[in-house]
Amino acid sequence: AEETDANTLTVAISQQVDSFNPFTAQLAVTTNILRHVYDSIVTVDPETNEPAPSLAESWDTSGDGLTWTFNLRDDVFFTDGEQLTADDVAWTFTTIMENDAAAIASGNYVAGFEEVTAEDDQTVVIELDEPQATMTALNVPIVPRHVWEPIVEEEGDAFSDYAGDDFPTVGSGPFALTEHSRGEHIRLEANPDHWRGPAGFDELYFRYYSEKDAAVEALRSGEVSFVYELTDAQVTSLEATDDIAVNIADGKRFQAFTINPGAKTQDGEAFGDGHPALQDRTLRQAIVMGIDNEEIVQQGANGQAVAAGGYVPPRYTDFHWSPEGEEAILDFDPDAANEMLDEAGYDRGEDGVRVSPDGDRLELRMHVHSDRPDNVQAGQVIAERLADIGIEIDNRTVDPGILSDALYDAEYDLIFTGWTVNPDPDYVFSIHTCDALPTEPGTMQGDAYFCDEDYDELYEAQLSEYDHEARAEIVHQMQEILYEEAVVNVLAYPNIMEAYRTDHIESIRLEPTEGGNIWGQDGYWAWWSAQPAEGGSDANGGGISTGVGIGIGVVVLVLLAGGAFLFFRNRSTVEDRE
Amino acid sequence: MSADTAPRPPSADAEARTPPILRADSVEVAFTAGFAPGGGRGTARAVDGVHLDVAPGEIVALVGESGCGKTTLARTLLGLERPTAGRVLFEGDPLRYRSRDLRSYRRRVQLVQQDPMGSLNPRRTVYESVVEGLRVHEGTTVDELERVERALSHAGLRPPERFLSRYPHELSGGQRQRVVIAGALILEPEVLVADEPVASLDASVRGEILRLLLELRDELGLSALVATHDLGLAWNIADRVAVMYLGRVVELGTVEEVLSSPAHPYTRALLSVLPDSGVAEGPVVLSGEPPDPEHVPSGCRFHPRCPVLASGEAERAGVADRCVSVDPAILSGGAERRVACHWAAADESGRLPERST
Amino acid sequence: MTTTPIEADGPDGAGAGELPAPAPPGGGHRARRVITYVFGRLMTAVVSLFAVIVAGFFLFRILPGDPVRAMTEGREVTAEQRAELRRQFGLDQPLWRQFLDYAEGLLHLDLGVSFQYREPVVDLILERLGPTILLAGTGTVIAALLGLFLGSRAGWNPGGRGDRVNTAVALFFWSVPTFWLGLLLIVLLASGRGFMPGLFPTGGMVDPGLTGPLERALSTAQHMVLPVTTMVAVVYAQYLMIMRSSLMDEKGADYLTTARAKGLRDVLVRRRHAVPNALLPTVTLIFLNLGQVVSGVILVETVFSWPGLGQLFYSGLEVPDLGLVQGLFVVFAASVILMNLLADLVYPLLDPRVRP
Amino acid sequence: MSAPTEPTPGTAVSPRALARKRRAEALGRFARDYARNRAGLFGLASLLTIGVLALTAPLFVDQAHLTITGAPGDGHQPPSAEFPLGTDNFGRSILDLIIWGARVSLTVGLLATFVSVTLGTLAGITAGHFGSSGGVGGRVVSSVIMRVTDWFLVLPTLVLAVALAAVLPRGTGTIVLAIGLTVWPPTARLVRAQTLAVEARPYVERARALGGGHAHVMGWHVLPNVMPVVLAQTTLLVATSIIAESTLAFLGMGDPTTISWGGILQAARTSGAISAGIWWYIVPPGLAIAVVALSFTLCGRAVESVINPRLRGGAG
Amino acid sequence: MSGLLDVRDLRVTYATGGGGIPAVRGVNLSLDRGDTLGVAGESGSGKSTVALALLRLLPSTARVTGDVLLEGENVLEMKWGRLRAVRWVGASVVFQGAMHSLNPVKRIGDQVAEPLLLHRTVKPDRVGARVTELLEQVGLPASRAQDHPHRLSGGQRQRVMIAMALACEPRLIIADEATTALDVMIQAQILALLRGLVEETGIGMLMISHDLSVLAATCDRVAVMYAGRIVEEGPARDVVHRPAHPYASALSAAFPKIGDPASRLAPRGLPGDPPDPADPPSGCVFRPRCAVAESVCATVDPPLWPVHSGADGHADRHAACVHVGPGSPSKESESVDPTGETSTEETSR
Ligand SMILES: Nc1ncnc2c1ncn2[C@@H]1O[C@H](COP(=O)(O)OP(=O)(O)OP(=O)(O)O)[C@@H](O)[C@H]1O
Ligand SMILES: Nc1ncnc2c1ncn2[C@@H]1O[C@H](COP(=O)(O)OP(=O)(O)OP(=O)(O)O)[C@@H](O)[C@H]1O
Ligand SMILES: [Mg+2]
Ligand SMILES: [Mg+2]
Repeated sequence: AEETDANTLTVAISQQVDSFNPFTAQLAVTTNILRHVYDSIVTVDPETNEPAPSLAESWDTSGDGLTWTFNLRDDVFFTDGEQLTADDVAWTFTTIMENDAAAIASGNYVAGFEEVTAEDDQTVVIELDEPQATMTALNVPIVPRHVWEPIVEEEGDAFSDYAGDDFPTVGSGPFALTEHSRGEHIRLEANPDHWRGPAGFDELYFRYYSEKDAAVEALRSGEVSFVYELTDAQVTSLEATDDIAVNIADGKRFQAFTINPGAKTQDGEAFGDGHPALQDRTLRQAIVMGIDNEEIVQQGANGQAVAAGGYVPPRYTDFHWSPEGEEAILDFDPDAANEMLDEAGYDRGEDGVRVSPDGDRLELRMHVHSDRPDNVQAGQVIAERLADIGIEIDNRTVDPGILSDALYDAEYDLIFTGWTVNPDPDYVFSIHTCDALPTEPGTMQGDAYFCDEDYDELYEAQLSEYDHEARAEIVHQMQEILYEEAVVNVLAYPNIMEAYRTDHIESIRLEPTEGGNIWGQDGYWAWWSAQPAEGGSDANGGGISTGVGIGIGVVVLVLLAGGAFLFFRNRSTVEDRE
Repeated sequence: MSADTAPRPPSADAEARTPPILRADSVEVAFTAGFAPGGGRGTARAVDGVHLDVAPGEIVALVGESGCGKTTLARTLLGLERPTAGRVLFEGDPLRYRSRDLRSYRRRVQLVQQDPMGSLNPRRTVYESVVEGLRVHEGTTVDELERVERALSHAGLRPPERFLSRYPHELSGGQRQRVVIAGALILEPEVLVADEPVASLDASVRGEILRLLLELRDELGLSALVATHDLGLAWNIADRVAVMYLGRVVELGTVEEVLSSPAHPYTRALLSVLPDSGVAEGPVVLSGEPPDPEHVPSGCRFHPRCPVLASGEAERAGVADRCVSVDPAILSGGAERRVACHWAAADESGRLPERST
Repeated sequence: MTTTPIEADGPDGAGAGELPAPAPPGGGHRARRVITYVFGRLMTAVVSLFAVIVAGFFLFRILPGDPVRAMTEGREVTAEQRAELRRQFGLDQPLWRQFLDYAEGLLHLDLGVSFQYREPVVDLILERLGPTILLAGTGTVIAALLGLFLGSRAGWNPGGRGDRVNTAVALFFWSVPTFWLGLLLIVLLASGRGFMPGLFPTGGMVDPGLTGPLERALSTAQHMVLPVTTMVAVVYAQYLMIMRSSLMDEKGADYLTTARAKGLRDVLVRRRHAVPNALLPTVTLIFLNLGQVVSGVILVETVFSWPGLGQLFYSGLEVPDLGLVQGLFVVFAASVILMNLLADLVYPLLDPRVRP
Repeated sequence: MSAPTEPTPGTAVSPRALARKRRAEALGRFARDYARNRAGLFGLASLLTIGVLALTAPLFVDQAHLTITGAPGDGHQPPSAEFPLGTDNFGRSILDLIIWGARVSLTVGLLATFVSVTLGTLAGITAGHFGSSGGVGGRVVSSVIMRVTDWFLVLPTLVLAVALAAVLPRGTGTIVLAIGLTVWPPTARLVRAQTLAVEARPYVERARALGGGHAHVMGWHVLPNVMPVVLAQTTLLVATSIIAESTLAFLGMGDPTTISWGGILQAARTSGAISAGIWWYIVPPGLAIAVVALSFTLCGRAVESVINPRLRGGAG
Repeated sequence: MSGLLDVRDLRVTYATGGGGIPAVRGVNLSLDRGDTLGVAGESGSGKSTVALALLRLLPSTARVTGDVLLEGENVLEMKWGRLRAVRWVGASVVFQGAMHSLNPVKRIGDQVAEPLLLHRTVKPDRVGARVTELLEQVGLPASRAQDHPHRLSGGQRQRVMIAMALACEPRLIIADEATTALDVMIQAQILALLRGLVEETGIGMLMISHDLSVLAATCDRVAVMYAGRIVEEGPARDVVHRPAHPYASALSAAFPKIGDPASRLAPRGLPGDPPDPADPPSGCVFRPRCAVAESVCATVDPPLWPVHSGADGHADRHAACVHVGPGSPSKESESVDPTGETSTEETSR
């Protein structure tokens, strides 16, 4: 039923749109889409995963690392024909810095900014308060000032509620947003004049499916061309399906559980009700040794994950660290763990559960997100395994809200967590500094009440270390500390599983090329590079046209109704006598 | 308005000999009909000032056409309805409406309802329905079964075993009526208030039941108030008759007096329409709208339909004006013959109570 | 969860009980009585609504979890960003203050702002109301018609083959979870696997990219088939059961013999005489269900990605988006109250015996 | 048809023994009548089978096989001789899971139904009784109960259940409460309507004229007459409750670590079994719920036909 | 046999869980145009069953045999379509308990109009006028057509039923206890109305009542039923005032006569229990309660014998009692069929 001969690519999404205001949109789906509408000054190289030029052709740093100069391309035009200049970049950053309402989405990138100025049309200078290692990962959408300035002024305080729904949007990216039907679909049209060259598809549709199984069925029927966040069962079955290609990418996410080491505020005031014995590192280490990450991968993720060691997923080869040989003191070894505990005076009680030297029974609460199947399953495995080393787990698989309350009130012993790691891992490390501890109970920035001076020093050092290799080395050391302290314990890196129709999409670029993913790239490579398959990508490819469908439906209904009617008709003539 | 509100029995010594066991003392019952919140649609004066006595061992028939308030009066006597004015006296004491008092009162005074179809719980067997009163007052007793069987055979359901485990829908209308009667008699009440107890029975069965009532009266001294529109029933068993019209007793006296020589035009009309009444003038079918307790006519409440007034006879007797404008006094309830009619009073003044001026 | 069957009584139960004695015609106060009646019902409705608003507000405040934390979970946000969000949503205010603000907003028909969509809840709801009414309305009407139709047949001849088959089928569908049935239907009829062609779309309301009104209408119709089927299958049993029992009660009525004696065919006896009477108890049920459809289609809408209020609620619940969820709560409750009010007002028109 | 009590000639029995005997006889009669209803027997048999299987599950289901680490098979194995209903994503036997899950599902279904039917019946009868015959005080009681009922009726059931489930500590008890406390209002309304109708019958007035108090009227007359409604409601609510459990799980309010039919369905759903075509994971739990619900309905019908004198002796 | 109604050997058996109940056991009736036939009898003797059987309105549990000839056509063998055409046009019924016989949610006018439209008795545009005419005929203002039944009093509803019964100008009206529930005043009005109708239009009327005085005053002939049989049949006045059958005389004697000193404070009933229809006594079913029973009554189930009464000796009266039979009770007559019982058991359909 498609009328235009435009090439259309349809993606099944499962998240609703919060806002298309690039200053406030936070949800993954919207930031992902906005990435195709607005360029950022730097991007990620799909081959190497390294920072790569985008709006900025090149950049320089001053010696102290506090002044950054970005040189912009001169061939970038917004879709309304205006040229993108340094002024637009400076205005965008400045607005985020100065306007609280505009800082909701990207405020973290400008936290250390002192000032942003447009030196000339093609040069932007950013002054920093302190060194900031994320300067080459400034994933901030650059908006046209001439469009947004009036909006910001007009909306004032209400700017955060501005939905950015004046379509088509004006941006410099490879696509323009042209339609949004809430809860149904989002339409993007290719920007034919994009400086990188036009995208392969003329139109992108993001169709909303609130039920993942329905989305997979839609892929089967050809209603959509791409589905992400698949389960292993779905992958197995889709792999065997014609015209469908499955992409299993290295995970960006780590799945972890943290152990309450005794929650404290920044002033050192203890709060919460974590099990006191957990302040003992030996116990924490024994717990980690009692858990087989490999088994979690097999049972919890049905093999679709990689067992973890360090903190950063292996996909980021430079920053990834994994305990090898001597370092691997916490590998799965229940015997050793038992031995350690015996030595440390954790004697088994009559029921086989150990008691701490202080006389506390080792019955530990474990909070698990009930809405994350992989966590639920991993939680069950952990509970069963820890029984082997004499620790009883009270498995509390709960609503995320309850879990989050338990975490912030420090009323937990073991709790699940997990982060998606960006190419620049700064943020996920920042949350374990002592600064992330709560100023008063309930205000924690991080997720583990972890505080270690050595770690903090290393963190500061990596921030100002602009040499990539040196920085990676520091990052490795930080991971080793995290590993040994056994407060933050990474279990696995779940694979990213997605599938697309090969009869719709001829080719598509992964990021990174090896083991990379399609959905949720840090750049816009996938949809920009996707090429339509020969024979067209009719959205109804696998199905039957609307008319026929309705026809069949009506016929079936009429038959059913008629059958029922006749059935009763017969009877009622018999029964007529009464 | 009325000089006669406090009943003053003319023959006090007759009263003293047999003080009434049950007495309605200027009872009024009004219903505020309508269900809309806050919105009534007028008041139906179903019983509008009735004095009535039932002496021990006496059977009083309450006759009148449909809707005149017989059932309402009967229910009021049992305390099922609270009078809006006046009171009910039992053995000279006013009826109290606390649950405990009502309970012991109802141990001794029983009601037989008008509608035998509805008076039995369709999910209870005959046995359960009859034993209900016993259970309420005495709990489970050992001789329950015998008492139920005795009550059933009394009521003419013989042999009783044939009926014990039947459900109401397995009975004929007459049988149901008799089960209800058995249920009332099992408590061996002193007073029976029966509302159309034999309406749905054919003549032969009806006779049986009436005989039973007379027997009980003779053997146990049962008193009864029987509400009915069947004048024959009054003739068959009642000592006295009270004729009701639109919430008032309009004529009162012994059965012979009232039925043989009716004084009130309404009573006359009632008797005249009986198919084989043999009334010389032929049946007097009353015309006009049926009486409506929400709109009680002024003056004599019967005057809009009164054949005596219509025929001009009242005019001739010189009471026509009074008929239209003056409400005859409420009759007192004693054993005397009384009529609430201006015309009859003018005609045979001796029979009438003191009139209001 | 499916709604439970209701055989509600008429206004104040008057429909079920014995009725007051007939009033003679020509009551001059009739108009006033009607007004008093309507006014009384309105007042009750307003009081209920108020109670619901208060309940709704506090009910969701006691839900565990912090919406701002939940919204920013897994994202790289700073404490300032969180504080800003909290300030924007008014969550930094004391509870009573929040309630007063909320209540004041309600007076201007302002249900507050959705946390995740950052749009006035009223706008969001209005946007989704149409699709929900379309889906739920169609479903309820079909379910009611089907249920009443089959129920009247089953109840006319209880214990017969038609009765047994029909009630068993209806109860089977009543007993299966909505999402289970919905997903099975998708797999069987929409995905085009095996030899079955994909007859219907797997979700959504209209194919994207269609512009012509006719095209869109057809596409919507096609999209509606599966969700409506699911909804109907799951709920029609209660109409069937109620109609059935109500008709069984009515079956012995004397006026039916009158109708037969007049020479009416059996079908007409049922249709013209028995059903109108048996319908009375079901009317309140239908209205009550109509009120609940708005909230009752959460599952269907979620499974079939139908852009309606149910789906909105589901998405709001995940966050939890307090503004949205409590706004929807008020709307859901209000729709039930409204429909109950309508039922109260319509009932007397249908049953002459309870006219004020 | 036998008389309710055969007199025991000669022996003097205490009233209590008599009452007990009569009750036993009534029960026996009930059982005999019930036994004549084929469909009812079938329903009862299937319920009993499921119930017994659930109760004795620990005897033949190895609990270790129900743990993830102790799963006996490979993930997603289709039905085979070893696993008659195949395996789930961990390799646990789905048949075992279903049998084990019956424990929680039946508990939830029965208890929640019990809670809501009891609440609804009590509220309905009280409101109906005092509304029609309680005098001013009674009418106040009645209208208070009805307002509360209306209020609950107006609240979206699901929403309320979700809120309750979220606030109370997780567990089967919470689910029971969340369901039981939210689905009773329709029952209350229904029962009240019926009570009002019954209260208007002359036999209630007769009971009062006989001296019976509130308890007598409610227990002896109203209760038996609202039983059909209550029964019908009960049979429908069993299904509703079991489904509600899975619906709560669907909305993320359940406890995914509990093995219940709803939980299995939900696990199947989250593991993508439906679109992966793993029908043996998704179909059996759904059917199990339907079978229990249908069995209850059959039993309910049979009980109704036994206690309703008009349906007695009719077609079995 | 060209009478309006001719019922021959009508038998009705209700099937119940505990076996069949023979409610009607061989009833013969005949009625001519312009005649009124009264049926009296004990409660439960099968009067209503006969009335309903005439138009095949009995529930499906009832088994009916015999012939019901309505204007020569056998109702029991009619096709359904033909039967429906006959209903209300050939014969109409005023049911026992008119209160419940009207549909509570339909307007009076519509209910009266329904058979008119259905049988196309009058042109559709004349229906309104005809309804008005009918209502006025029974003394109701035309404006009442707009009312629902609950706004009418019992007497008024009864009159609506009668108006409805007259709608299609049927040849026969069956009035089943049309006045029992009413008080004497309304009863008198309705009886007057019915009598007038029969006289004016010459229709036939079958009137069922347990009030003998009503029957005596209204009917030409009266039949008395006992336990599913007609036990006496003859001119109304004779049957009521000089009954020949012992049951009829018991019934008549039990009927109270106001002013009759004999019945004053002495209600008369009929001792004994009515027979169990499922297990009737042998011989004459009335025997156990009969004051004049003889030994022969235990064996002979007497048919209707002619009773010679009055001077002319013309046998227009019949009674089913050995005492009225010709000659000695023990002598069998050729017209007696003592084995009449056996045919009850057989089923013909
Ligand atoms: N609960 C009530 N509410 C309103 N009006 C009532 C109520 N009960 C009775 N009435 C009215 O009171 C009047 C008297 O009714 P009641 O039942 O006492 O008459 P009755 O003499 O027993 O009539 P019947 O012979 O028909 O039984 C009637 O007009 C009736 O409509
Ligand atoms: N549906 C039925 N099922 C079984 N038995 C029935 C049924 N209807 C009537 N009977 C029985 O048939 C017999 C005749 O009933 P019928 O209604 O004809 O009596 P009737 O003479 O009209 O009595 P009444 O004077 O009370 O109206 C009764 O014994 C009754 O119990
Ligand atoms: Mg009465
Ligand atoms: Mg009859």
